[in-house]
Amino acid sequence: MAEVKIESVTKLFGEVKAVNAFSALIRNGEFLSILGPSGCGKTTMLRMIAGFEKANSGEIYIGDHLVSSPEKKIFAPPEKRNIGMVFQSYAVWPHMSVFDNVAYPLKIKGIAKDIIREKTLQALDMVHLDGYADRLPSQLSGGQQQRVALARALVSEPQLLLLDEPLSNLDAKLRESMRFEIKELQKKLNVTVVYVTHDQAEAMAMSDRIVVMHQGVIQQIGSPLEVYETPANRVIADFIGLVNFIDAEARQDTVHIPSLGLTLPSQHDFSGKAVAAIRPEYISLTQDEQAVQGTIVHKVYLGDAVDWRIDVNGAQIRVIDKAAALSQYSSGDRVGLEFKKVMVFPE
Amino acid sequence: MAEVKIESVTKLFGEVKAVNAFSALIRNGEFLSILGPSGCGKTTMLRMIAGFEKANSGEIYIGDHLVSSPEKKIFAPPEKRNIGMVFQSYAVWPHMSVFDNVAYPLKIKGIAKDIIREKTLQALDMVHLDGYADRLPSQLSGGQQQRVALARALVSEPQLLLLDEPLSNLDAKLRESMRFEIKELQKKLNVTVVYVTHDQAEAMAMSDRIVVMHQGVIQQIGSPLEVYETPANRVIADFIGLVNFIDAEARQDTVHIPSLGLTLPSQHDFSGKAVAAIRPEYISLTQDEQAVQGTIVHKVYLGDAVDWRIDVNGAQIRVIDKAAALSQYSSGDRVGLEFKKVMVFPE
Amino acid sequence: MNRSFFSSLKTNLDLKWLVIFVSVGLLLLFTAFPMLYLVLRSLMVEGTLDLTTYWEVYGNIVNWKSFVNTIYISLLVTLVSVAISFPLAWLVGRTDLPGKGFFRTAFVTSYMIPPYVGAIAWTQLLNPSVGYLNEWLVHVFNLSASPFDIYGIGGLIWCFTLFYSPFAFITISRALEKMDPSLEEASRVSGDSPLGTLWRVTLPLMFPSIFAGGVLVFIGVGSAFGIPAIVGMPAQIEVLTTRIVTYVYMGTGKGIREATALAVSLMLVANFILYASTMLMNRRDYVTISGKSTRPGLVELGIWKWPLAALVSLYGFVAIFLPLGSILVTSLIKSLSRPISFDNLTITNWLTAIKNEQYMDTLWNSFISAGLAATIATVLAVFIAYLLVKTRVSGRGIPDGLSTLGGATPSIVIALALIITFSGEFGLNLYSTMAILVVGYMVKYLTMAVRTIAASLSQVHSSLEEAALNSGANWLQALRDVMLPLIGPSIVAGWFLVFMPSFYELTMSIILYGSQTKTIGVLLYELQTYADPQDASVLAVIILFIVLAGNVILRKVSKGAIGI
Amino acid sequence: GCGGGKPAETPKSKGPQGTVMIYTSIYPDIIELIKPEMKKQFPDLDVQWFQAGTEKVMAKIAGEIEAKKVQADLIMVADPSYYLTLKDQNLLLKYDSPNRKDIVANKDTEGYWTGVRISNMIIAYNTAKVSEADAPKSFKDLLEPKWNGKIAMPSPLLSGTAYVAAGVLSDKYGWEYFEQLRQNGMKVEEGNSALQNKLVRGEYHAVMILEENILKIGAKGEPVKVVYPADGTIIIPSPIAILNSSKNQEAAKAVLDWFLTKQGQEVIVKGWMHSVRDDVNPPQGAPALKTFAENAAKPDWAKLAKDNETVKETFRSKVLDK
Ligand SMILES: Nc1ncnc2c1ncn2[C@@H]1O[C@H](COP(=O)(O)OP(=O)(O)OP(=O)(O)O)[C@@H](O)[C@H]1O
Ligand SMILES: Nc1ncnc2c1ncn2[C@@H]1O[C@H](COP(=O)(O)OP(=O)(O)OP(=O)(O)O)[C@@H](O)[C@H]1O
Ligand SMILES: [Mg+2]
Ligand SMILES: [Mg+2]
Repeated sequence: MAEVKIESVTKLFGEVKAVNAFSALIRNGEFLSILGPSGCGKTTMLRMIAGFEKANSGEIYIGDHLVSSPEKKIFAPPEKRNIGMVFQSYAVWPHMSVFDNVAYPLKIKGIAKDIIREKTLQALDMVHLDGYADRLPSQLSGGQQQRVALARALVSEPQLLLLDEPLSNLDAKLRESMRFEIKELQKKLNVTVVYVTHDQAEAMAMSDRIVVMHQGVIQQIGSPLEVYETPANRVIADFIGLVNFIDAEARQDTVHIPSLGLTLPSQHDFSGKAVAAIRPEYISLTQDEQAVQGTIVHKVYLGDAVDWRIDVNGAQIRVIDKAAALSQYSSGDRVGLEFKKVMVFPE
Repeated sequence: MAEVKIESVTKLFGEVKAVNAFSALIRNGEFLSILGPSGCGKTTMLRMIAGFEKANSGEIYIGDHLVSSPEKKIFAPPEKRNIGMVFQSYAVWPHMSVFDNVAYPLKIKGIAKDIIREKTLQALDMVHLDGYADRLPSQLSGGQQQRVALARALVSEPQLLLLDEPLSNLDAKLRESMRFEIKELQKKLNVTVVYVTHDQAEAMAMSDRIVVMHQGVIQQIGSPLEVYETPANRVIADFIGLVNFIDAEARQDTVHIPSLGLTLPSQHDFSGKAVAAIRPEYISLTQDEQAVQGTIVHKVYLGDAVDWRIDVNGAQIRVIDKAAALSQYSSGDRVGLEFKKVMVFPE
Repeated sequence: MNRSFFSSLKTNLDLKWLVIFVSVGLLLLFTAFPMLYLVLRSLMVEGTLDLTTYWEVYGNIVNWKSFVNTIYISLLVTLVSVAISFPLAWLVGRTDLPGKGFFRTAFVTSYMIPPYVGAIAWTQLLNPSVGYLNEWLVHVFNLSASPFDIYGIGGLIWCFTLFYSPFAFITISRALEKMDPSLEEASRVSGDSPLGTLWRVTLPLMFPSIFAGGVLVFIGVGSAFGIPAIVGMPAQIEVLTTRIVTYVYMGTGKGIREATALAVSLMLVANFILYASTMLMNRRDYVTISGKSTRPGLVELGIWKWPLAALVSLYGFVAIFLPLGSILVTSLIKSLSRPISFDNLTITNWLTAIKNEQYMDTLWNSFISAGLAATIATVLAVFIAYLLVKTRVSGRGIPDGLSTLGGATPSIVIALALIITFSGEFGLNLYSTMAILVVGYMVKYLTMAVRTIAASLSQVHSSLEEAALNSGANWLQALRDVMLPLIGPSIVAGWFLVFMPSFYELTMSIILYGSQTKTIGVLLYELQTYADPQDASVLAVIILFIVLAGNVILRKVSKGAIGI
Repeated sequence: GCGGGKPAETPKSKGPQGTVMIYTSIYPDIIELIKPEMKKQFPDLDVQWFQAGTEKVMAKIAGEIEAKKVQADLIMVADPSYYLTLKDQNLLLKYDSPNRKDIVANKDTEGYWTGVRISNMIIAYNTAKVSEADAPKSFKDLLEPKWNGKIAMPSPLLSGTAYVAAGVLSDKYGWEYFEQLRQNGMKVEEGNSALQNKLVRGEYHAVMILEENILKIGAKGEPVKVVYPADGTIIIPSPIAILNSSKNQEAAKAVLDWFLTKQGQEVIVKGWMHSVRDDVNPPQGAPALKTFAENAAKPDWAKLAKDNETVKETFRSKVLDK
């Protein structure tokens, strides 16, 4: 029932085109993430689906219902759309206790008191806030408030969940556990989820598909793997994950990188001046003297990996090597670089 | 000048001990992060340093000044402490334009108009908000508002910076660039920074030292490497980074893990029943038949790595392997596991 | 009234617009229609358009002089009231001032004294020949003459400020208490002192409420008759209302037309001020209640704590306890001609007053009519305010303007308008019923509730309402469960701001009351003017006591949620 | 609608029935005295009262006239000139009551209105502040410098009786009289009652005021005393009249008749006003009307009705303008 069809939706704030001709079909039960830099229009798009912002043009269907169409003068109010939402600003009601905040969607549905109680406590449990039911939001930490917002969105098991950076104030441990809960719930209830996040790893781990936006425009829609491994353009490659860009020349089936003195196999449908894009984890450090040689400039310890900057013939190349996490290389050392994969874009 | 000395500070909210006997010496120019699960007292501690919350006991010095001591009835108000702060709730003033928000600390200092203008625009530039100077906060996205708060804290180049999850609503790309700016500024001005974050990678990458808190109590203070590689206890090992816990037996210089049929070298000062803690990146997958064998249960693609769950004699072991990012293993396959390091804690 | 209003109504004929539409309809029928009809009639003489009334009224230099006086006095009182009320509201609402709760109640107490009773109390205290306070000061400081003379522009402004500044105080303090404290903290950490923060952050953030309170004071002062008659007239100070009443008292149709014509100037000025303040604010955003809760923090006054408490107490003493004391003494005194002394005190005034059954009837009448007026007005105000600040429909400000029209019109003109429109000529005959009193109070005081509620509503972040809609609540439910509780203090304040003046309203009631609907205001006036000023004082003290006690009980029962 | 006379269901009594509405400026406590008497006299008649100051009653009626719906059957307000205006507008019912023959005071020759009570504008002083010898003897005496700042009068703009006083005195002494009063620091207050209270407290030493106010508080023991000015007490015989829109004219006539009887007038006198009949005693503490009637001023009611605006405006500009 909760397939969402968005057709060429545009939203203007005065002169600013916050969302520009956005089209997507979100399938029933799908987990779709919207990724993109700060200010690219993610929240605006979500708010249009929820019915808090009126599009300037384009149509939005939820299930079979046309819920928004400025052209046809149709606009269904938010409360008619049966949506659960977590707001980027939490929107936790300061005058209600944690329990009342979370129980609210159930109360509105007129559910029996004891069931409300049970479901609410269950939802609080799920976000690890058992024991906080009677607190007021002002007596909670930021992350705790965010979890209240999450519990409130989940409690009534809506058909469509819109989550706007719902985990941004949680630590990794908790975030992971929340991710798990959201995924479980989604699978159990077959909910459609539209998820806005700034965390690529999160988007990768959870999504069926990812929409990448940039300045209001969709750049690419695809599975996490597609978006990461075969980004549609340089901008996406740059935004999703880290990448080293190096001037190159596209040849048939190969790409030549003069500064590294290297030719690597590659698939692309053009030739001539190009940019080679190499993700830091596509490179590993080696002591093989045959490999491209560089000097370690900088080394940042990341816990589960080390982030290296290596000078190769004047160009700084960034390498993240998990295998090398424990290695004893240090600044100034000469090391070899082994390139496992490369992406190529027209210049 | 901005050394911060905190001596056994405790803060109660009614019955709740939000911060419990917190002591730390933050050196001049040091970058200290406070890490800990949601609700552990990070914000509260920061607010006590800033002077928005009165400690119940203990002393806080900033430089040579005793700024808070309930016992001696001393309490310096926030405006006397020369601090820059980013609030977890942003606290961007809705009635002022972006420019006015950021310029405010300078105006208060009575700096000349043209210098204010210059410095403010510079700060906005730094947070990538050039061109947004005349907007009102209500016309900004969440991440943009957060950056306004950051610019406002940095603009007057205070001696001490308190940052409460200042980058939580920014995408990875921007966050990294902000981290860089903060670090640069810190080095340039030799500012002391106390940084609250829920992002361990961020804490690792930026900090000179990390304080790990749990339920109001300091668990460990140390360099990122120390905290990650030699966590003081199980709780920290679990909180900082991912970890597989497996029942084991501590012997002299080695630890024996019965379920894996494995004995690994290890340093610890006790013997007997123990828990072995192995981080996912301490394990790599191999086709070596000699290695411990397991079956792949689950595989999550993370972009720059793959997150595996592998069943070894009934125990689920988590492995994150960057080298294997491109590998073709899939669920159901049998693989070998090679253990590179192990931590041991008493049970 | 406005095309886009109707078109948005048509496309979204849902609950929200239906409710708003009905409210605006009621407003049009009961407020706008009588006022506008009266104005229309003032433009017609015997059925044809005739501007001679206006020529005469506005051709008369005297009217211009009183116009200037009115504007001057109203503006001055507004400024002084805001200048006093904002710091008081801040001290009481946002700091650790000792005795806050007490002061909070004390400062609204003067609102519970009918201005005509209060003004008389001040003339008793500060008249130049035998004013109690003057005499005391002469005695203590051995002066050769009375230091103060209440009859003068200074005295007028003094009385006005004391009895009308609670509009500002109530409106501002309600909004201040709900403000997100981290907005202030951000300023402190930027290096600003508490006072600087107050000035540069809190004050501007409170602009909607400050303007709202200011507009209310302005409207109230500009259209008041009691204080100018009691304090201004002996000093030969004429204002618009005294001129208007002079016209009305001619007792002719022409007099009514002239009075209306002159009242139009007040309506215009009030609406202009409203419009100007709205324009000033529209460019900014004043959300101070957001979706991220922060801890309520109080500003610590440090060494200023006690000096400030002393200052505030002094103000409270002078502004509230002196006049109240004067009223109380009057109620207990045997003979007004003799000095206050123990043997000149008696409680017989009280005993006779309490035994008088008529008092109970009128109290009940007033209670019902004022209660109804306040409740209906508050409900309408919620919707009008919502339309004004939370929608983007063009023409959304018109209902607000209409309610201001009523507020700015002197009561006597409203009374006439109601007689003329609701005596059956248009099919609706409310004359001599309690309904016409309720309508009259609503017309006159609706703007109090609209302004107060609109100011608070503009400070609530819309995501809080959205979250409720999103939870499946319809618009009314969202309003009930989220918006209204969040601005609860202002709703209560709005209700109270309508209730109190309606309760002891005089000018309108005395013309509109019927044989069964005598009100407390009328009774007070009778006592004051003929029977016994002492009885009037007794009654005033009783009213005050009932309201205060009711307030305390409500606060206790509702755990502080309801009450003023 | 109160004027409509409904036929009583049990026609055993033959007195007037239905309801009658009286608009009056008579003080409420007198109305309370009248009510039981009326009940005795007209057991089947529902008599309703609307009471307010003269000016307020006038304003209410003006509104009702505009709405073409006058509710009053009878009016009894203080200002006689107002009745001339109403008569001019054709709003009064001509009724030559049989009791009119006993009335000595002012009455309309054609019978549109009839005097029903007599109020007097006099001078009153505070005996605690002023000795009897020092007290003013005439309106003219108020110009003596010793009264500077200690005298007052009600505003003719807002009070009907004060208006009559202003008209009479300006006719008699010219407007210079008021100009001089002003120079002598005379204050103008909203109405008689404000003056009364301030006189009692000693804020004013002597005031122009209605006799009935002073008689009443004097009887309570307050230190005030009436002076019947040598240059003419201003006698104001306030009329009663029936409106021709009355729907129960029979009852209205009966009520009017009753007011003019001795019985009716005795109640009026209890309210500290003088009777319009010869055979009724003066109010307690007051001399008989005739003792000060000879040299009393004789207001020109027609002129007062016609010049209303001019008189008020002149007073305003001479005395109230700053
Ligand atoms: N006013 C209060 N009354 C009672 N408890 C409070 C109050 N304020 C905070 N707390 C509790 O104190 C603890 C510490 O809160 P704090 O805000 O310092 O957490 P935090 O570490 O910043 O968490 P987060 O990462 O979620 O922001 C929390 O458990 C919180 O619920
Ligand atoms: N009311 C408004 N008036 C003008 N511009 C606005 C308004 N609201 C948002 N914008 C602009 O529209 C753009 C999109 O905003 P949106 O909130 O959708 O961004 P976002 O992708 O959610 O960003 P973030 O990750 O920072 O939350 C931003 O550039 C923002 O500045
Ligand atoms: Mg956003
Ligand atoms: Mg926090």
